[in-house]
This record gives sequence, C-alpha cells and structure tokens, in this order.
Amino acid sequence: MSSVYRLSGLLADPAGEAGYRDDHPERVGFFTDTSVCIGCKACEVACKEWNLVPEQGLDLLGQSYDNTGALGADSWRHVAFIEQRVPDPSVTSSGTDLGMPGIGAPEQPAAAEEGSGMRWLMSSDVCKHCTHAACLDVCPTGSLFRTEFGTVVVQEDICNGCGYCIPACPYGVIGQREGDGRAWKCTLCYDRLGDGLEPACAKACPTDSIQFGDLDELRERADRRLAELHQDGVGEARLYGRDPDDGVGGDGAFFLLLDEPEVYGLPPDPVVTTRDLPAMWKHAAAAAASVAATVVLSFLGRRR
Amino acid sequence: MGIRRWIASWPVYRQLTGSDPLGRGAAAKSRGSRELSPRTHDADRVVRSICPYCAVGCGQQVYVSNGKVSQIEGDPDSPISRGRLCPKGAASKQLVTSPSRQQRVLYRKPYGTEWEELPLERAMEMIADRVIETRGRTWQEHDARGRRVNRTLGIASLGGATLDNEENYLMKKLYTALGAVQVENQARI
Amino acid sequence: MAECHPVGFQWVIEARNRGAKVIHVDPRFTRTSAMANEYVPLRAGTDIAFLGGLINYVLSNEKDFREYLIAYTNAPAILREEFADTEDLDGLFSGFDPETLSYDPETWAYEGAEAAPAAGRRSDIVGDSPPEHSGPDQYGSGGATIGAKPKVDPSLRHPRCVYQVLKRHFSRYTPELVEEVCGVPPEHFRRVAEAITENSGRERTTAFCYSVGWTQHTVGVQYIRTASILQALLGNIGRPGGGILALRGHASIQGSTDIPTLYNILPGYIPMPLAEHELDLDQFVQEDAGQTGFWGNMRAYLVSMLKAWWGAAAAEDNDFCFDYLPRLTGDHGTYQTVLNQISGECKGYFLVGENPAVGSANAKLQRLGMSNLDWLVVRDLQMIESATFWKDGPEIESGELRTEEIGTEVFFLPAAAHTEKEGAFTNTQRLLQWHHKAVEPPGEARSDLWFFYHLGRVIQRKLEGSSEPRDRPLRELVWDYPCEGEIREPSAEAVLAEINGRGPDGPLSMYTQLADDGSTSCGCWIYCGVYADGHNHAANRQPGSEQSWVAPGWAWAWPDNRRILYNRASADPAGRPWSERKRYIWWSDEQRRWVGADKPDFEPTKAPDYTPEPGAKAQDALAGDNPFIMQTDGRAWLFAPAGLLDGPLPTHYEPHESPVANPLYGQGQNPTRQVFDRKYNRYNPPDGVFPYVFTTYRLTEHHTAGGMSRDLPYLSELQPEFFCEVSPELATERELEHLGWATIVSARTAIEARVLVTDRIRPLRMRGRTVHQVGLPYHWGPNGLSTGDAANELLSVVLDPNVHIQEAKAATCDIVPGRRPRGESLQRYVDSYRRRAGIPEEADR
Amino acid sequence: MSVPRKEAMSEPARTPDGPIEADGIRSYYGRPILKEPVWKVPDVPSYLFLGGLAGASASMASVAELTGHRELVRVGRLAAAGGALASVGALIHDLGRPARFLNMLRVFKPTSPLSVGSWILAPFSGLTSASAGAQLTGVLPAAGRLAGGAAGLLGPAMCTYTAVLLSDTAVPSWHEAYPELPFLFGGSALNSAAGAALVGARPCATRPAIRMGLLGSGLELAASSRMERRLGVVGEPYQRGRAGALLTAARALTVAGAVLSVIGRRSRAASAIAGVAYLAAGACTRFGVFRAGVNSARDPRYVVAPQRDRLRGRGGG
Repeated sequence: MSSVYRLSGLLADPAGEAGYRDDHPERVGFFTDTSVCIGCKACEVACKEWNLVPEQGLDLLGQSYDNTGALGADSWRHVAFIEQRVPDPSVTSSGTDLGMPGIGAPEQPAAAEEGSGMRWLMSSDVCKHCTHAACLDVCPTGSLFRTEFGTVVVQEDICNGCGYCIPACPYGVIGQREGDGRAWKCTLCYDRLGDGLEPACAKACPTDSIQFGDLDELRERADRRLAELHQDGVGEARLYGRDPDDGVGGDGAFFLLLDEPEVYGLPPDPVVTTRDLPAMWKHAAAAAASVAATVVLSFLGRRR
Repeated sequence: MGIRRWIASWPVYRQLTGSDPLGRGAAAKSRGSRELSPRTHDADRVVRSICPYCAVGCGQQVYVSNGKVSQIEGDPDSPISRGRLCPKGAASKQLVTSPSRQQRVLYRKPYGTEWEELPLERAMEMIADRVIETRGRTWQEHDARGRRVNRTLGIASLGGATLDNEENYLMKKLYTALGAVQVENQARI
Repeated sequence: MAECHPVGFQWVIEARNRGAKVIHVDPRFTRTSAMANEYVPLRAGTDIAFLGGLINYVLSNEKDFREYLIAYTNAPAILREEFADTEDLDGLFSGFDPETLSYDPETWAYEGAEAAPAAGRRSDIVGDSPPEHSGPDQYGSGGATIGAKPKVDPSLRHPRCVYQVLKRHFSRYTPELVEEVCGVPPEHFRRVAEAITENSGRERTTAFCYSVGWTQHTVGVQYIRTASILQALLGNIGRPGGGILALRGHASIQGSTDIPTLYNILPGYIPMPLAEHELDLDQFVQEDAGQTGFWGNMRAYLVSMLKAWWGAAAAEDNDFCFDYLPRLTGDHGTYQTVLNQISGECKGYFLVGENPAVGSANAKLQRLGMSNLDWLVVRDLQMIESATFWKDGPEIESGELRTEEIGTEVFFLPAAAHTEKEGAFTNTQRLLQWHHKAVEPPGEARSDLWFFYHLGRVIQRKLEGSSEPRDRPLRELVWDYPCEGEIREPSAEAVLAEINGRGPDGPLSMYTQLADDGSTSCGCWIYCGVYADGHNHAANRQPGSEQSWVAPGWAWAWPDNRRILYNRASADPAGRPWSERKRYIWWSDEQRRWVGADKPDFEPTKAPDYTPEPGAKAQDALAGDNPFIMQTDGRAWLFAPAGLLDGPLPTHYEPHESPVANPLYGQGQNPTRQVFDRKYNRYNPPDGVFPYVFTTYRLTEHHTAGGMSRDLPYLSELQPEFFCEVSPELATERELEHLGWATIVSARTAIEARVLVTDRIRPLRMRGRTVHQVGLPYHWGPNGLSTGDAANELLSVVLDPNVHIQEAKAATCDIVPGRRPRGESLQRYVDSYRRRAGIPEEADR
Repeated sequence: MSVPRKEAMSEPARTPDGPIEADGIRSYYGRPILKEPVWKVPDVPSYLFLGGLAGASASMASVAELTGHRELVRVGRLAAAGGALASVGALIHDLGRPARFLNMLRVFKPTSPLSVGSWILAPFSGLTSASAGAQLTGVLPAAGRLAGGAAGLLGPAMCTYTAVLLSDTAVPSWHEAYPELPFLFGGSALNSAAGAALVGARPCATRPAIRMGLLGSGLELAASSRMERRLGVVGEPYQRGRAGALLTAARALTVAGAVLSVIGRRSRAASAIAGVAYLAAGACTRFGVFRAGVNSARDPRYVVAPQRDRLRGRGGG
C-alpha cells in the first residue's frame, strides 16, 4: 500500500483519502459523555424511529435495565447499564456493616459519589466510525464506504450480505439482519447530515450526553470536559477512542468513560485488522509460492 | 453512449479513472447514496405540537407527508426541552401511527361474549339515550336529609390527564349541567 | 426526575455542571440517584420524619432566613392557649373526636382570630361520617381563610408564637430519630442538612422537586406541607432557583386540575357547593367576599363562569343560575365512586383516556365496579384492560366472574391522538402550550372535544321539548361551538376563547377585569388572558434562544403569564433584591412599578410601603410587603390554622400498612385517614405474615398504566415485562433467583413478577431490625405487547383524608419464589394468607 | 428469536453484580465484545476447503499437463472445476442476498481479501470449467489446455487467499494466526488435491500426487504446530472443544493418509482410502479452524486479555 492510502495510524482526512475533493465537508462525529448519561434510551428509540429499524424482540435480559444487550443490525444505539458497589462513607462512619463484599472496580473510583454505596454507570454505545474502518476495508462490494463527512455507511442498495464486515469490526458493532440478509449499523444519519440536520440520537439526548459536531471541535470539547472532571476529583474519567494515534486511527464516535472500556463491553485496545493486511498478503504469497513449488517438486524425478 | 455510461457507472472504472483507486469512498458511492435525502426534507408541512406523555411539555415538530405523520422530533425552539425528547416522546410517531390503534367503534351487549361493530352515529345516539335514562332514573332533587342536591350519582366519569384543557372544560361543563358530580381524573390518583 | 422526566432533568444536569449539589432521596436507587452527588435511601413512607429532621436542624441551629421568616411567613403569629400539639397528646392534636375520627380545628386558630370555614364548607359537617367529607381541596388554590389579623411577636420569643411552637413540635426529630424511622444514618443525614442550609439564604436558593412519591400516602398533603415549612424557613419560596416543584406525570394533569374534571372544584379552583338547606350565591360567596387577598373577588370569578355556561339564562334575578350547580354531600372521589358502583348506586361510567383496571389502587375493586354497571363508555387509543375486563380480566381467569354473567354494556370509542386535534396542554409549570392539528384522525377515531360536544348536542336535541326542571340546566347550557371539516370537529380555539372570557369590549386580558354583575363571562378565571386581544397566546412560540431565560414569549403561564409564583418574595420587604445574584423582581422607584425578567405576581404598581386602609377588601387588604397574595394574610403558613383535616402541622405517622410501630407516638397512623375495611379491600395487619415493604413506581421506558407504551414495540422491547426489584440480601432470605419468578402477596391478592436482584434496592437498618423493600414498577397488565401482572392489584384503597389520594407508595407484602397459582387456586392461596394474618376470609364469594 | 438469547443468559452473566470478573478479566455481563461470524456452516468452511482443493488440483493438473501425467491432468481438471463451482455455489448460498452476488465484482478492493478472492475465483472457476469441459467433451483441447494452464497459475492463490480471508478479521484466533494460516491452508490444499488424485486415478499414475500429499502434509503439520506454539492464549480455541477435536482428527487423518498413501500405493483401494483420509483431513482442518475462530469471538477473554497485555507492554492503561 502506498503511504497515501494508509491502513492504520494517523490520518488527518479520511474523506480526502477516500477520494472526495478538497471542498468536502468537515469530518463529523459523536462525543458521548457518559458522565451525564441518564440511561433513558431516548437515543435508541429516536434512532429506530428515524431509521425505521425493526424491533428486535422482547427479552428481559436481567442486565440491570439493559434489555437491548448489544449493538447489532436492529440496535444502532445501545445503552449499557453497569451497577457497581463502591465504599459508602456514611456506612463506615456509623460503624454499620452492610455486608458489602469488596468487589467492584479494581481501581476504586475515588470520586464515586460518596454515600451512595454504589454507582450506576450508563453509556450509550454506537458505531465508532473509525478512521481506519475494518468493515469498510473488507467489504467486497463497496457497499460499506466512506462518506464525504468522513463517516462509514452501509449502502443498502449494494450490500449482498456476504457478512465479512461482521467479524472484521473490532467493536462488534455491525450485524446481519435476520430475514433481510444485509448488514446494518449506524449511518450517523447520513441522510440527515446531507440536509444539515444532526443525527436523531444526538438531537433527542435529553442531557446532551451524546454530542454531535465537527470531530476536531468535539475532541477539544472532550479534552476540556476531561480536565474539568479530573479537577473535580473524578480521576477515573478517561477518553476512549479519542486518540488519533490508536489502533484504528481514532474513532469518529468517541467516549468519556468512568471505568475500563471492557466493563462497558468495549475492547480496551482495538486495532483495525487491515493494519496487518500487507503482512498477511506477504505470508499468503509466500505460502502460495510454497504450494506452487511443492506441486512442481512433486512432479520432478521418476515418472513412476 | 449507453454502453459508455454503463461502463462509467461501474465503480471499478471510477476506481481506475478517479481519485479513489482503492474503492473505499467516492468511487464506491451508490446511486441510492447519491440520491439520498431525509424524509423530512419533502414533508408537506411541519406542525408544531407538544409531547403527550409527561407534564414537562416538550415541544414537538410533526412532519406530515401525504396526509400521514412521517416523523416527530423535538422542537429546538422550546425553551423547556430545546429539541430533546425522552424515549417515550421519541416514540410518539409509533404512538400515533400504531397499527394496533383501534379505528372502529366496538360494542359489547350486556352479557355478550364478543365485540360487535357499531356505527359511530348510532353509538352516539345510544350513549345519549343511556345518559338521559340513567340520569332520570337516579336523579336526586334532595338528599335523604332534605337538602337540595340537584344531581345524579348514577353517572360517573374518570378522565385521563392527557386531555386538552378545552376537552376537560367541555366535560366539566356538560357533566355539571347533567348534575353528574362523580367527575374525576388522574390527578386524584 | 431523571427516571420519569428525563428531558426536564437536563436542567438539573446543567445546574450540576455549574456546581449545584444534587441530592436524591428515594427508597430505590434510580437513574436520578446515579446522577446525584448524594443519594439517600430511606424507608418508603417516612419522608415527614426526614424533612422534619431537616426542619429541626434549621431551627435548632438557627439556620433560618430570619428576615424573610419574620416578614413573609406566619412565624410571628401567636396561637391560642388551647392549642395542644402531638407532643402533648401522644400523636394527636387538640380537637380530636375519637368517635368520628376527625378534628375540630377551632383550637388551631391564631389568638384573637376566629377560624372560619371557607367557601363551600358551610354545610354542617357533623352529618356525614367524617372520613367521607371533603377536605382542603375545598379551598381552591388559596387555602383556608382566616378571619382577622393575628397577634404577632416579631421577636419570635413568645412561647405560643408559631416559630416557638414549630421548634417544640420538631425538637424530637433528631438525626437519631431520623435513623430510627427512615433508616438514614446520622452522618448521612447531617451532610444533607448542611448542604441544604449552606445553599439557602440571600445569595443562594435550594429547590425541592417531588412527584407522587410524596402525594400517594395517607399523609400525602402533610408531606408537601413539611417541605413548604422547610422552604419557607429557608426563604426559598418565590425566588429563582427555589420553590417546591411538583413534577407531574401527565401532559395536562395540571390543566385537568385548573379546569378540573374533579368532583370538588369548578374551574379555577372555585369550590363546588355543598348541600345546604338554603344556599344561594351570596351566601356561598359571603365567606370570601369580605375576605382579603385575591380570593376576595370570588364572586366575580364565579359569576363570570356561570355566564360562560348559561349565558343569557344566567341573570342577576336568578342568581346567575347558581342553583343549576349540583351539590356535594361528601367524598365523591374516584374510589368512593367505585364503591358506589359495587353497591349498585352508580350505573353509568365514562373512561376517557384512563385505565383504572391497571392504574388504580386495588385494581380488582375497579373491575368489580365496572362489571356491576349498566353501561360503560371507554375512549382510548388502544384496547386497554379497562375495556376488556369482561372478556379476559384476571377475575375471568380466576373464575370469580363469568363473561356471560356480566351485564355491563360496553361502548369502545377510538380516540384521536394529540397530532389529530388541536388544543392546549398545561404543563407542570403552569404553561399552557397549544398543539396544532397535523392530520385527520383515522376511521371513527375522534377527539374528546368532538365526543363531548356532539354528545351534549344530541342530549340537548333529545331533551328539546322537556319541561322537567332538571333538564333546564341542559337545555339552557351555552353549547354552540363552530364546527369544522368533514367530521364536524368543534373549534378548540372557540372553546379557549370562552375559557378566556369576554367583556362588553371583546376578549378579556386579565382576571382583574372580571365583574360580579354579569357583564363579563369567563370559563376559568385563572386562564383569563390566554386569549387576550383575540390572540391565542398558548400558541406563542418565540424561540427560547431569542429571549431572556425566563422565556415569557413561549406559550402562556397562568395567571397573567407569570412564570414564578409569589415572586414578590424574591425582593426584600423594601422591594430590593435579596442579593444581586438572586435578583428576579424588584421595585423601581423611577418607574414606580415592579420590574424584572418576569411579570410580578403582585399588583404591578403596589409600592413596597403600601399599607392597607382599615376595612380594605380583597387584594387591597394586603400590604406592599405581603407576597403571598392568594393567602388572606399575604403570608406563607408555617402553621396552618385552618384548612387541613389532619392537623395544623405535619408529623410522622406510619403508613397504613407498616412493618414497624411509630417510634414517636402511641398514635401509629394518621388518625383521620380514610379507611375502607371491607370485602375485596382487606388490610395487612402489622404482624409477620406480610413482613416486607413494597413501593410502586414508574420506569423511563413506559408510561403509567401502559396504555400509551405497552403497545409500542420500540418502548416494549426496552422493558419487555413486569419485574420486581429486590436486594441481594432479601433474595438470599427468600431464595429468590435473579430472572426467576416471584410471587408477591398482600391481603388483596397475589401477583407474579420476574425477579431482578439488585444493589439498587437496599435493606435498611433501623432500631436493630432490618427492613427489606420490594420495588414494583406498575406499568403492566395483561394486554399489549409487553405484559405482566399489575402491581396495583396488590394495593389497598386507603386514602389521605384531605385529598382522597390512595397510599400507593408504601404498603406491606410477602414475597416467595415461583409463579403464582392460577384459576381458583389463586383465591385459595390468598385466603390462606388472610387466615394466617387473622383477616376475615372472603367467605361469601 | 428470544430463545437463544435467554440461553446465553444462563451463563455466568446471570449474576446481578454487573461486570463479570473472571481470571482478572472484566467484561460486560460476560457478553462477547465481538460479533461472531454469521457465515453459515457448512457453506463457508466448505467454500474454504473446496477452494483449496480446486486450487491445488488446478496447479497439479497444469504441471501434470506439462510433464505428461495425463491421468492426473484429468483428475486435476475435474477436481479443480468441481471444487471451484461448488465453492462458488457455497459462497453464493451463504450470501444474505444471493441475487446480488455479482456485486462482488462491483469494485476491486485490495483491502478486501474477499474482493481479491472474488476476482481470483471468478476467472478461476471459468478457466477450470473450460478446461474440464474440454477434458470431458474433447472439444477445443488446445483452448482447454490454455485455460487449464491459466487456472494452474491461479491455483496457488486459490489455496492461500482464504487464510487471509479469515485472518483479516478481528476474530482473535484467526487474526493472530495470520503468519501460519496460509501455510496451513496451502499444505492442506496440497494433500486435498493429492487425495482427489488418489481417489480418482489409478495407483500407477499417482506417484507425483503421493509426493505432493506427503510434502503438503508436512507443510500443514509444521504450520499447525508452529501456530499453536506461538499463539498462547488465543491458541486455546484451536485445542478446545469441537474445534480441538476436529483439528486433532485432521492431523490424524493427514498422518493416516500420508502413511497409507505410501504403504498402500499399489492398492487401488488403499490409495482411495488414503485419498479419502486426505480429503476428510482437509475438510476437518477448515471446519476446525472455522469453529475455533467463532469460539474465540464468543469469549470476551480472548479479546480483552491480549489487548490488555499489549497495553501493559506499552506501559499504558
């Protein structure tokens, strides 16, 4: 691969790299600040209403208030709910033992609101619209493509349901819709963007946990918010997917989390699989050469 | 011409001739994507409304296409909600376009085991007759202690609190004129 | 709030991001708790003890806002010597009659001021059984009236002044007592107390938000009173960032109280008249006409309403048809109505967008009532349980009722949705917001406006030739609204115009224009002005971003588009803002009027130094530093000398069903609560058979009884079925398995639910014992996509005496693993519980 | 549709304590982080196997052509065409929208092994069909030879691109195996082709095929043992459960095929059995590798543990 067409690492302008002229729009994305997420799931419903995503079935999962489970073809937003016990100063000070075993976060959130005895993390997950998107890279039909906004979208008039994008995604985002056969995921409301509208989930979000905007601006905003929280003693706050130098070149949709990513069902250090593709092709070529050589070798020597 | 256009529309051709040799963006864009536009764009009209669920009173914009509600979104102008909606508010379109919504008057005879259909006009006449009859039968001019009460305890009403003020007003006005006092709503509950 | 009013909660988040401290007090850890700086779990039904503890903290540490307190509240008023407190009488106030279980409030009056019953309360109370007569909801929004100005002691040292009485009354509400009653550790309580008091005063204000977690109790009114006392002590009423904010749960539940479909009031909180031998308009108004404050104009409000209703027929010589109003003889509330249905007195029933078969306490009682009717009209969007009880209700399943034996004639009429009609909702902050019609209703669906207008029209037609005197109110009723379109939809705007009122010169613009001589008409005096100049101000839509933060250009608030009530209190007695930081409305000497971002909830040109002439009436009798203009004395009442049936001060009583005894008094429960101990409504005794507390609540993903959410796939999949929430400790104690089934039992019935074991529900330690709580969201019923048993099946009907609201937020139960019995064995199962608890069996079923 | 999800819940995810902590690895209720492949079984493993068989067979046929092993030419051409067509069929059958299979040629994407594979498979299946057609009908033999020769050149790529297809995913056990997997598949393809020859040709004609099988088996076994040694944690799925059993069987069958192909080389029956063993080994290899990958995607441990290690290695969080 030429250095212009990078498969991993820093990439300032994914839309430009995907062939859009220099006057293409700024890259847009989501910054999801989970520290103000109230778990209302308005994002899930607003997304489904706008994108006409089918209902995915009634199933009480018993995962706190999460009955969606995970992102998939029929859930393009998914709110995770994590109940954690944290030390309760009011209890220890009054000497009462609530019998709480010491499980919980290994690095105990110092600023978990004292006195609650527990915290309830909520986070609205979504497609990350990676700078280096494996789903897009591996799609054989060009159905998954990079838009002029730098987002990653499945073109429903193209997808033939080969399913390759599904195991390629390092976040487990994209899924195949039953009975339809095609792959579906968040489009970052591509149709709305064209009309200058913000995505349905971000528009609905009551507390502005989901923020939509130009990615550069969102990154600055996220940095400020992180600094603010650190200043307020919320030491466990961290940004996830913000770093343009990470394994996927930074996410178009990134997050402020209050615990380790895997607690939210996110991979701690995702890498776009195509980063290794050149090496894979080299190995495959070598193996193919070995096969060829072996065949030839087998026919050398005595005829019978 | 036709063949040339056909070939030119082949993304591989665009890959070879355009700025997207890897076919990951511009070259791979489909016709559907090129012609994409949000359905709100072509709405016949946008009607301002208020969310019917809780009492926060979030502003809504109702998009209408071909006489049907095609989308309901928050109204960004509302100083109360600033365009935001909760899951219920966001599901408003499903509420008003639900296929399980009843659209016909149904009637169950006394001791009947099934619903029957009944024309609306007929139902209105029958209900008016029931009201007049019950009212007459249970009318109290005075109570047991001789106090003038001027009412019926034979008719009662329990209203939801998702009714408009104007509806509540007509209800209270009509019921009071009927002498029905057992008029209640969700606010008591 | 985050749970049930997520979009409103954006402002809490905004405040928190600017440094506000958010404290959440709730038996269960909710989405609000998750966002709070401080979460305080407490035992359901003990908030008065908690708030009382805060009041005691304020008083004993002198943390009150003294200037505000002396000037704007009745703290300095001196009480009569005869008044005796619950502290003296072991849980009762003076004036209690153990025979009738009711109070004579005479001794609660100020010294030198006779307590006078308010409008509509002149009927002799003694006749009806006390728990069944109307309470302070009879007083409209103004509260009870008092006859004269009390003696006061501005130094607050007089032992019988309200301040001192309050101090004594709450002195036992110590942090330790709070722990004992509520299960809140003292350290935790102290942090809350400090936060609230540090954040109140000249420079800062604290707001309280509540919902039905405070109202659905046998002492619900007193819950709100307790918060009012605390906020008045801290100077947090009438000021920006202060107040006690009811977060109401339905789009227009405020509107349905303002223009009430409630039995006890007329539009604008004018009381319905009670039955009396000789009652005419003057007599009815008499008590108020001579009174002070804005209620002094009640005759004008009422006459204008009668003119709106009976038009030309209402004239001076016939008392403006005052006699056409039916009379009350006691409690005609919804639960009493249901009992009347069971007894056969009530025969016809309209259900208009309401689903009592799921949504009301003791749902079985509701269904038994409905199955004993002659006819029932149900108007709704979906096929709700209240329309199908005769076919597939729980009693059909259990064999208690048989479809073929239910004589109720049922009409189901499909309703129009909010997008299919126009009209105004009044939201939780009194804002009338107009929604426009987008599309026509489908099929035979019609608006309720259509239904009631045309029903009235048909009835009028049918009674055209009638000479019956009882039909005159109907025949003469003004009932001629212009209709539009193919379906003949009446014009909602025309109705709004009638509500707004008209004078000789057209639409009125302010309720002060109302006259008592019949020259004005007005359907609801507090809404007067919404249609000023013939313009629908409820439809005002000036974008929030293009106006001040008060946003007066968006919609219209009653009264007179004022956004904060009693906002005169945001300035000091001299009319200056208490602080720059908290300035809102203040007196401008140059302009000789009140100015600020909002409209003053005060006469705009009444100077702070105005002193009433002796004998002045109505608002003229209030001084320039009396901000509480609806009160007869213009002051906030720390002590309520009249107006409440269950005491002038709040005090902690246990819920009707409670696993613990009241640690404060021998008197365990509110002695005046409305109890209906009868078949189908038995109560759980306080022994070991029903050892757990349960509380009911809502989830973000559903709406009340589910009629607007359980049929929607997108909401149903988010919370797909009924569940109960228990702590891991209770799960261990009762061998309940996460995601398994549990059966929850009360003396009423048994229901089943999937189990969520969660740390969000915590066992509470109090007085050496542990109280376990079971959480039950109440959205479900058998119909719709997302189904389950209705939590309200478990509740009994036991009511607050003042407002007849049921105790839905605290009751007792048992919980066991597994599914409930079905069919007839369910009755046997519940019977066995009743037997063990010593409750009479429902033998004659 | 709710049933499988409910069953999934009977795993440790049932505890109400939120994040699961097993082996020091935290997760969201034990749920997978990745989506497991939706590729259908047997479609896709068959496609992998048949492609390899076809590729090696085509190459074998063309070298046989050059060296005059006519019988091996026949068997090779037929196996290549049959394998290629069946593999195309399996691929199309696996599509969610089979009618849109031509979209595979809508773009040429070097970043997509499936795109590259399609562009190989399309001509390959055409060429092998042509050569097999010529072989069977005797029509246009020169063209058949030309087509066979071209297919032979594409053959090695057919054998190994499918390894890249699997490796170029986030599935831990596939991705991490990318250095060895092409050799594993290549070796396996060789002995599959040898297997076809052993079944389809008379013992007198199979000597090069036997050699090819032996060399291929050696390649396969070396690659697989190196892979399992190197992979560490994400190598576990290759050893456990059904996947482990399939791969063990594959190795055993390979060894059996190799041994039998040598000692039974004079017996038609023994040779055929050896051939079948080879073919079965090839199928078991693909099914086993496929299943191991799916299992590794299902368990968040295989995703989190290596990534955590990587972060620790970088001294990061």
